[in-house]
Amino acid sequence: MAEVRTADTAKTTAPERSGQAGQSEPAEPAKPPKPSAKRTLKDYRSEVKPTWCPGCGDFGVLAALQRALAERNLDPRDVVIVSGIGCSGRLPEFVNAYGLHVVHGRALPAAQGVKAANPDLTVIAVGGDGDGFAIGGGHVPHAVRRNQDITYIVMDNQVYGLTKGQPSPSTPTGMQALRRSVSMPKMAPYEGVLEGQLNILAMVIVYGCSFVARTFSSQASEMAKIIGRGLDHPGFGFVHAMSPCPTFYNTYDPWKESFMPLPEDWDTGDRIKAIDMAMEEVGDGVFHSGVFFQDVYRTYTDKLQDVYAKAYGDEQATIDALMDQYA
Amino acid sequence: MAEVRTADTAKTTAPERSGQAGQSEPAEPAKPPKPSAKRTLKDYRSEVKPTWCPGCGDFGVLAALQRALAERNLDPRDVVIVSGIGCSGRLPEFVNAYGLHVVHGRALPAAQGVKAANPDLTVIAVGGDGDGFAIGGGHVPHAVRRNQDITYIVMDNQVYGLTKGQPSPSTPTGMQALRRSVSMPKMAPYEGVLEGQLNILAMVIVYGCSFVARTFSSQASEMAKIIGRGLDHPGFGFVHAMSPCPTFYNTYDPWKESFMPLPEDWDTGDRIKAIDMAMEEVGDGVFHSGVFFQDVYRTYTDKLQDVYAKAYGDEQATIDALMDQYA
Amino acid sequence: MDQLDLTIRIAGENGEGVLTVGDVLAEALARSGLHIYTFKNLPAEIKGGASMTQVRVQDTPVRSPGDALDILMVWNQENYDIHVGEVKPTGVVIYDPDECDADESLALTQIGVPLQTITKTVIKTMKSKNVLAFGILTACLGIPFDSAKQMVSESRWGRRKEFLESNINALKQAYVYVDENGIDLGLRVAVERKNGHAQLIMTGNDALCMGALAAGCRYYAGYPITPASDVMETLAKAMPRVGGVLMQTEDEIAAITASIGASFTGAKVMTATAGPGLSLMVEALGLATMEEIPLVVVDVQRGGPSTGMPTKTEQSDLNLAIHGAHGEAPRIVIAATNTEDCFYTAVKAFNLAEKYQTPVILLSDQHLSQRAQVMSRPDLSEVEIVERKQPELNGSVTPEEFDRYEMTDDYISPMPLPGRHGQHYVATGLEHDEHAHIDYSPEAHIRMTEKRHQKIESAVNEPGFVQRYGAEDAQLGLIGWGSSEGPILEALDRTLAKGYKVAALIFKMLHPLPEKEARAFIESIPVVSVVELNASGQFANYLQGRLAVSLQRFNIITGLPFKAGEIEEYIEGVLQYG
Amino acid sequence: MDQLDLTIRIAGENGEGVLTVGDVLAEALARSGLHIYTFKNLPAEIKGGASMTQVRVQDTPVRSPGDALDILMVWNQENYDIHVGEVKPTGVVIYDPDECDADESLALTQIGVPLQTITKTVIKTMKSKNVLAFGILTACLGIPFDSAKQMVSESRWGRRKEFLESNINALKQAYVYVDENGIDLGLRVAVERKNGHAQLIMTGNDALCMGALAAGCRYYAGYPITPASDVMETLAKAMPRVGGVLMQTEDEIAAITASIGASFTGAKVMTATAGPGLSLMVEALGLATMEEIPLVVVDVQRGGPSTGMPTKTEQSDLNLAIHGAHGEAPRIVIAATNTEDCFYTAVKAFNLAEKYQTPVILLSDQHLSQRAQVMSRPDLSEVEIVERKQPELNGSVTPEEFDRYEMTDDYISPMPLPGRHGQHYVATGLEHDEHAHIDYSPEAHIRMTEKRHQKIESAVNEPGFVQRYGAEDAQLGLIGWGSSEGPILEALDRTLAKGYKVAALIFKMLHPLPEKEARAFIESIPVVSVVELNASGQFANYLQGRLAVSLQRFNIITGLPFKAGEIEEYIEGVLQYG
Ligand SMILES: Cc1ncc(C[n+]2csc(CCOP(=O)(O)OP(=O)(O)O)c2C)c(N)n1
Ligand SMILES: Cc1ncc(C[n+]2csc(CCOP(=O)(O)OP(=O)(O)O)c2C)c(N)n1
Ligand code: SF4
Ligand code: SF4
Ligand SMILES: [Mg+2]
Ligand SMILES: [Mg+2]
Repeated sequence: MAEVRTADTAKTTAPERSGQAGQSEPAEPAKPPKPSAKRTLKDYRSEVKPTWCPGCGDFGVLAALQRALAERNLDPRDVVIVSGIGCSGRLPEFVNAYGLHVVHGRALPAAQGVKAANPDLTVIAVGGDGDGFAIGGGHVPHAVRRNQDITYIVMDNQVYGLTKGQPSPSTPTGMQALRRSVSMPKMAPYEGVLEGQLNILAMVIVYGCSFVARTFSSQASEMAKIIGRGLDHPGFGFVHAMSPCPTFYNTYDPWKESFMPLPEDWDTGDRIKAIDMAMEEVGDGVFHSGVFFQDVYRTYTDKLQDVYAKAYGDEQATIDALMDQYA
Repeated sequence: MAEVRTADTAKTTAPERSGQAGQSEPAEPAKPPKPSAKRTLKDYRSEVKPTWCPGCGDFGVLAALQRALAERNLDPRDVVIVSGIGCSGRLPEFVNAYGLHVVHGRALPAAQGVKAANPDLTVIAVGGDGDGFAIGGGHVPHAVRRNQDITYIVMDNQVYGLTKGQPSPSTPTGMQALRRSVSMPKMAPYEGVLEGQLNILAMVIVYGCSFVARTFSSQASEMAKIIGRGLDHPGFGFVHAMSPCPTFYNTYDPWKESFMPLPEDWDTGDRIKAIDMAMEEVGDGVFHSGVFFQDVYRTYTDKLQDVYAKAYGDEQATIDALMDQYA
Repeated sequence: MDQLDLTIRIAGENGEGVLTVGDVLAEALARSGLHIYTFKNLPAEIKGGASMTQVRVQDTPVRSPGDALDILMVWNQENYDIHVGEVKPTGVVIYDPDECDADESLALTQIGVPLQTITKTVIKTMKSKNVLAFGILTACLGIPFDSAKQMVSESRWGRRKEFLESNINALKQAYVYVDENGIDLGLRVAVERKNGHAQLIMTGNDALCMGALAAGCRYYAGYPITPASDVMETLAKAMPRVGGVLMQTEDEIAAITASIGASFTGAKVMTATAGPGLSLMVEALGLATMEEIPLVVVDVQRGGPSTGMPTKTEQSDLNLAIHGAHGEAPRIVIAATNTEDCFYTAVKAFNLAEKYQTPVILLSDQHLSQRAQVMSRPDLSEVEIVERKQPELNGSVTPEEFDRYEMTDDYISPMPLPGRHGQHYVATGLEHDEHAHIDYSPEAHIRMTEKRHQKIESAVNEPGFVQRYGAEDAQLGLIGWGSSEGPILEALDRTLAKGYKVAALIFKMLHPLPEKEARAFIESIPVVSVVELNASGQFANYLQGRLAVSLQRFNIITGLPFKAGEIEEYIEGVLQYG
Repeated sequence: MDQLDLTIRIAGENGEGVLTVGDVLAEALARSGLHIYTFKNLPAEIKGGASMTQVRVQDTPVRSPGDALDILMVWNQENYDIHVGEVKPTGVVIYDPDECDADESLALTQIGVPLQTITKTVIKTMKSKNVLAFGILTACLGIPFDSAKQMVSESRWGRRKEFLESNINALKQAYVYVDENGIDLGLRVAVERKNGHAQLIMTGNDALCMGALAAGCRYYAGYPITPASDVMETLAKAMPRVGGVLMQTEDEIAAITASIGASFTGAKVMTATAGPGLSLMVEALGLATMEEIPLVVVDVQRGGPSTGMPTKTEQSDLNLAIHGAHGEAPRIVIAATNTEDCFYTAVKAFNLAEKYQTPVILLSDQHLSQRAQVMSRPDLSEVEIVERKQPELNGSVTPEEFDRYEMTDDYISPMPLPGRHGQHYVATGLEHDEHAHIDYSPEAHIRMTEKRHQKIESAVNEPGFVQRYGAEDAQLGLIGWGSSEGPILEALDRTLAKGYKVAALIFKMLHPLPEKEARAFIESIPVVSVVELNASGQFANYLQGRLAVSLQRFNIITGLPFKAGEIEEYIEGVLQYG
């Protein structure tokens, strides 16, 4: 049954300004992995078998994420994977960890709430190009502005998979779409997609994101590495995970050709160059993989420590004390 | 009373693929302005006196827009000004033209509907930084992608005026906000705004916008010129109209200092340079005014002509013909 | 001969082609002058999972998906196990003996046809397994080979000449197998290739699109969502052919506000969505009410709440459709009952929107939207189209003199259009006066609230939105709305035939509520029950709220449409024990 | 001496300072042991426009804004014209004769006080015009100069020492003027500076914030909107002081989904908004119902529909609060009645959310949220706080064995928290089974629909959400909800005193509906009328829908709160002619 106490004990007992909102009791002691054994990819496999089509790029992203988690030996209970709606949005179900599968387009706000309320958790947001840059596009700049320590993996197949093949904000404009697509003509049967194609990687850099990388689901170990670097990055990390949809927009062949690593001497500290590169590669018809940009700014959680220092110093105010201003 | 006819005459009689959706009858012949007289600013003044605070930057934007309209001698009946909610969103009320004052954040989608249904209209969307880049931020990239011939004027005061002084996505981060602001401490009383400041001008360029300019409400004739160029531009034009809110965030003094024109030899055709400039000026603490970038791409309306050519050629299909596929 | 009434189900792994067999069979039977009604039940995944398609065929219009099965064809064990319980005692199971074991203990006719093996060894083109299955079915139905051959040629299997030969071969093998194994179900379904022009085969969504275009819809903005996406997809093709504009927007909020923008200029506009999208549109719906802007919003209901069950059917968005708005924001809510009705109800939705200058929500549902039915081709010269009230052209009224929200006798005011009329005004979602100027005075708010309210209430007098059926001296009355009309009326006929005194009242207008008809029905019948596919009795509660009467309820929330048999049983239960 | 009951209104141009005069007067009277109740009516513009503030003062708790005015002070002609009609026959008008002409034909005591001129010529600091006006009022109330001086020193006018002298001078000039001109209204309001710690002066929004924090709220996400913004602003300051997190999000959809995310981890969360924001939150509200995530959403109602009348009050979001969701998504909807109740109802909102694992909508409104009232300081050791049901710590149940949505007796299942419990699971808005796995089977949908429904329905047994007042043998019963409690009860007392047999039933829980109490009340009284600030009778319709009874209605839609006198008149009208 629900527990009952009184309001004068409702004070958060969070130790030393952890910023953990309203968790008044300690966590269950973490179960260590079997003695001597580090966790493996299999430890992050859930009971649920993926329901994706055979050949879907999302299998690669799932495996890469599981591998990155295993390499970091994170306790599944400390990991929360948040997603919106889409084929890609089903990913949390297939991972042995906490998952929060919300409504279409709102993975980022939900992930921010999770992280804000408990900054000790490893928070990962995942979703599709439509989820993230059509209906959810308004949230991205603001998630970036808050720079919480969250990793956002966009599984970009340049199409709406779950709803069966409509164009997305990252679908190439015009006839190109027609050539490679099974279903795109349904929505754009005459001239292909009329709208411009968004350059989501460049956008995220301009928003001020502190970690921006691209990777391809067919390059499994590279992808695991990139996702891992995103997890390690202290701040909001964006991973542009290109992940083809063979059923509705089969881009495997062209993408295999157009993917290439960033130049060896790439300076991940130069934001302007990173934007230029992202803007220019479209014309050049290539996708670069690797970390485009990384810099460490203070996270939202860090800044909150300063706020707490000013707001209450050593000991939190009681509710009674707060009410004095109305006396 | 509502008029009644039958469905077999419901065919649009729009002449030569105008793309004017469902306007089956001709417009009332336009009333020419008084003989020999071009319209003046006053012709665009409505019965309603602006309700803004004395000294509000929005007065400058209103006058500049009215002047730009007058210079183009547009018939008020052919002009539609669309806005969302905010102090700035009240602007349409004060202009003698059609106006569509919608809900918060949705000026752009509404403006796109107006333009799509009747491309002969001059369509202007206006609104605040919060309206456009907080709640409405998700619509901007998509309005840009469609590249309809719409001019979008964002009246940026770096604050929420109408709701009395909360920070907006363009409010500077941290203590800076505190120094100049009357009300910002209400929302960020300890350390100022924790979130990063969005560079909305750079964002719009990265989205692929075909006309991007900045101007300052205190520089009235310059602003009228820039808005005019936006109106003349065939495609989606973005005007970043800096417009201080003396009541809640009085930025007149600092802005007067930091505004400067773009270099004389500025090449408006170089998108990458435009982005770099917009990104770098923040660090330099300046605002450049002028046209950052302009290029002419085919508009949505242009592309629709190709679609119509393929879809029906010379004569539109009848509904009966459409139903044949189900026979 | 008895009335023809066969319910045939084909079930297999999703993606294997069972759906195509069902589609082709349904179309072929429909083109042969018969009436069909399809019903599909798909898994949520794009590929894989058990999926089934069902065709009910009659020689008169079909009104519900069918109860128990006359013929079940299954391609594998999983589907055998799922479906075999639904076969009639007199029914037949056709199964693939190499893919599944039949349960010998069942008292059913079970016929093994090794579809997989025949395809592999005899036909040798795996793609033609569909056609083989089709042929087995047509042969079992007693359709002559030549007719079946014509069916295949005219189907999607005949479209690509290079495959036609192999497909005809597969068909032939089916007839050979049925013949050689002496399979005869005693059926002789009479088919005759009809010139299809008088009859159309459409889904609810198809019919709705055609109705919208016939009504003059020339702007559509939408965002994909199951099961409303095919409205947008159908219109993506059709709209440009009639010079209209279709935009796939970035979300549903953009879709509805873009539609409002387009309507502001005079275009007839529509957007279609399902529950989650309708939830997102609520704010803008209130705006359209406030600014008195015509607008048609189609909600293809699916299983809720939240993301719920996207591929299942339910009638559970009624509360939201009627009450989903902050403040007092009345709108018109109507519902379509069957495929043919989708066409006419779409036309009416536009007529209501234009006439009353208001948003109209048209409720459909997953089952209605996706099942195929045969309908008569609409005679467009008989379909009435209403245009919105506008100021006089060449009138001399200046903008200063003009009242956009003039208080007229019918509360409907002439609406000037940009580019067309000189009486420009600013439409605002803030409270305003007749002149469209912002006004928060009690007087303005009271007047405008009344205007918005009375205007909508008067729409209740529009004819054709409520219909009574059945016995005059009924002991039990059923109230239904939208797509449950078919199964209710079928159950009504069956129980009337058995001598029960029952009646039904079917609503196609939900808001404003046709109170007079509702009250008359309820007061004249001892027991009245509201039959709907939701848990809380949304329409029943709403009726009670408006009429202050007490009603019985019959609710099902399986995610599946009503079977006529379920309602029949309910009627018998109430009248025997009730 | 009679009971003290004075209604004082001060009206002038918005931005001129009339609001400050009202605020200081209200606070000063409250600190003097009196009860006050304020009421403001502001224009929508940030600056300019007629604005007024009103203080009603009594020596017992005040329940409504007051009917006609005892004292009206106006600073200019526009405000004289607007307000003079509301003065009691025995009332007094104080006007500035240099700024406006009094209508001599009125049978009122009208006193000219040249506020502007005195300020300019005698005080010479325009900023102190406020204090002059204040002094005129306190002098007229018969408050001794020394007491008034202490009031000014303790007010915002005393906070900055450099202005204090000029302000005290202005006060003195007021007393001099009143004295010299022999102004005496015969009032002798007894004031005594009380130690304020037992009494608090708060607005509804203030009290609501404190209640939320007392209940343990440690995460807030919100987006500014009138009249809910000050909830966020108050918490922006207070939340960090108790170690919580407050985020101003980019819109309301982000606010509610971020709150859901935070609650998923175990935090107690809240977001506050007004109608337009609530409309945008509808989709996510359904998600929280589906995933069974505790969440408090405050809706401060304002005049609707659409952007409507942001600075006016109305009770017109009830439909949306109860029915605003696609699919069947029940939630708890409660309403606060007065300032003090805002504190306790906020606590209860959290307790209900946590106990039932559900979203709770707490309805307030513009008037309730912004008026100031005196209340007793809550004794926090008496305030009960409920924590959500969680799995046992150190339990050995593995995630594979654990059922997040276990079917318990009370339909409420233990909820594991990330970082805390080893029983991780995936919360999903798709239909699921006990194990939180996606499941679209009829069985799972039926079970989970029942779970979500029954859980909420059982909350109707929570005590303290419905209360009956008045005569046992009433001839007329009034039903009210939320903030109309005060004026209804005041009208009840007045009419009871006159011998009318009336009773009232006040609801603070709207959904689930306390049906038993409602039915008992309605069945025991010949005429029952629902009193609410909306046009269509939203609560009346809903009651009728649930109870199938017929109810009378009394609705006002002026954008203003009920006056007790309006309800008194209604009661008398019904009982005399009804
Ligand atoms: C509010 C709302 N609108 C629409 C949908 C339907 N919908 C589900 S997923 C999706 C888009 C999927 O595309 P993407 O995000 O790219 O994911 P993918 O399936 O390609 O991985 C849409 C439109 C929905 N569930 N909710
Ligand atoms: C859905 C919704 N949320 C919130 C509001 C309240 N609101 C009105 S204007 C505004 C922001 C105003 O800021 P901005 O867009 O910068 O315009 P400004 O007033 O500064 O010109 C807000 C939050 C609203 N009207 N509707
Ligand atoms: S439809 Fe495309 S994205 Fe979805 S599961 Fe199949 S292959 Fe993957
Ligand atoms: S509040 Fe600010 S933005 Fe609004 S009218 Fe006043 S000065 Fe202008
Ligand atoms: Mg995608
Ligand atoms: Mg602003």
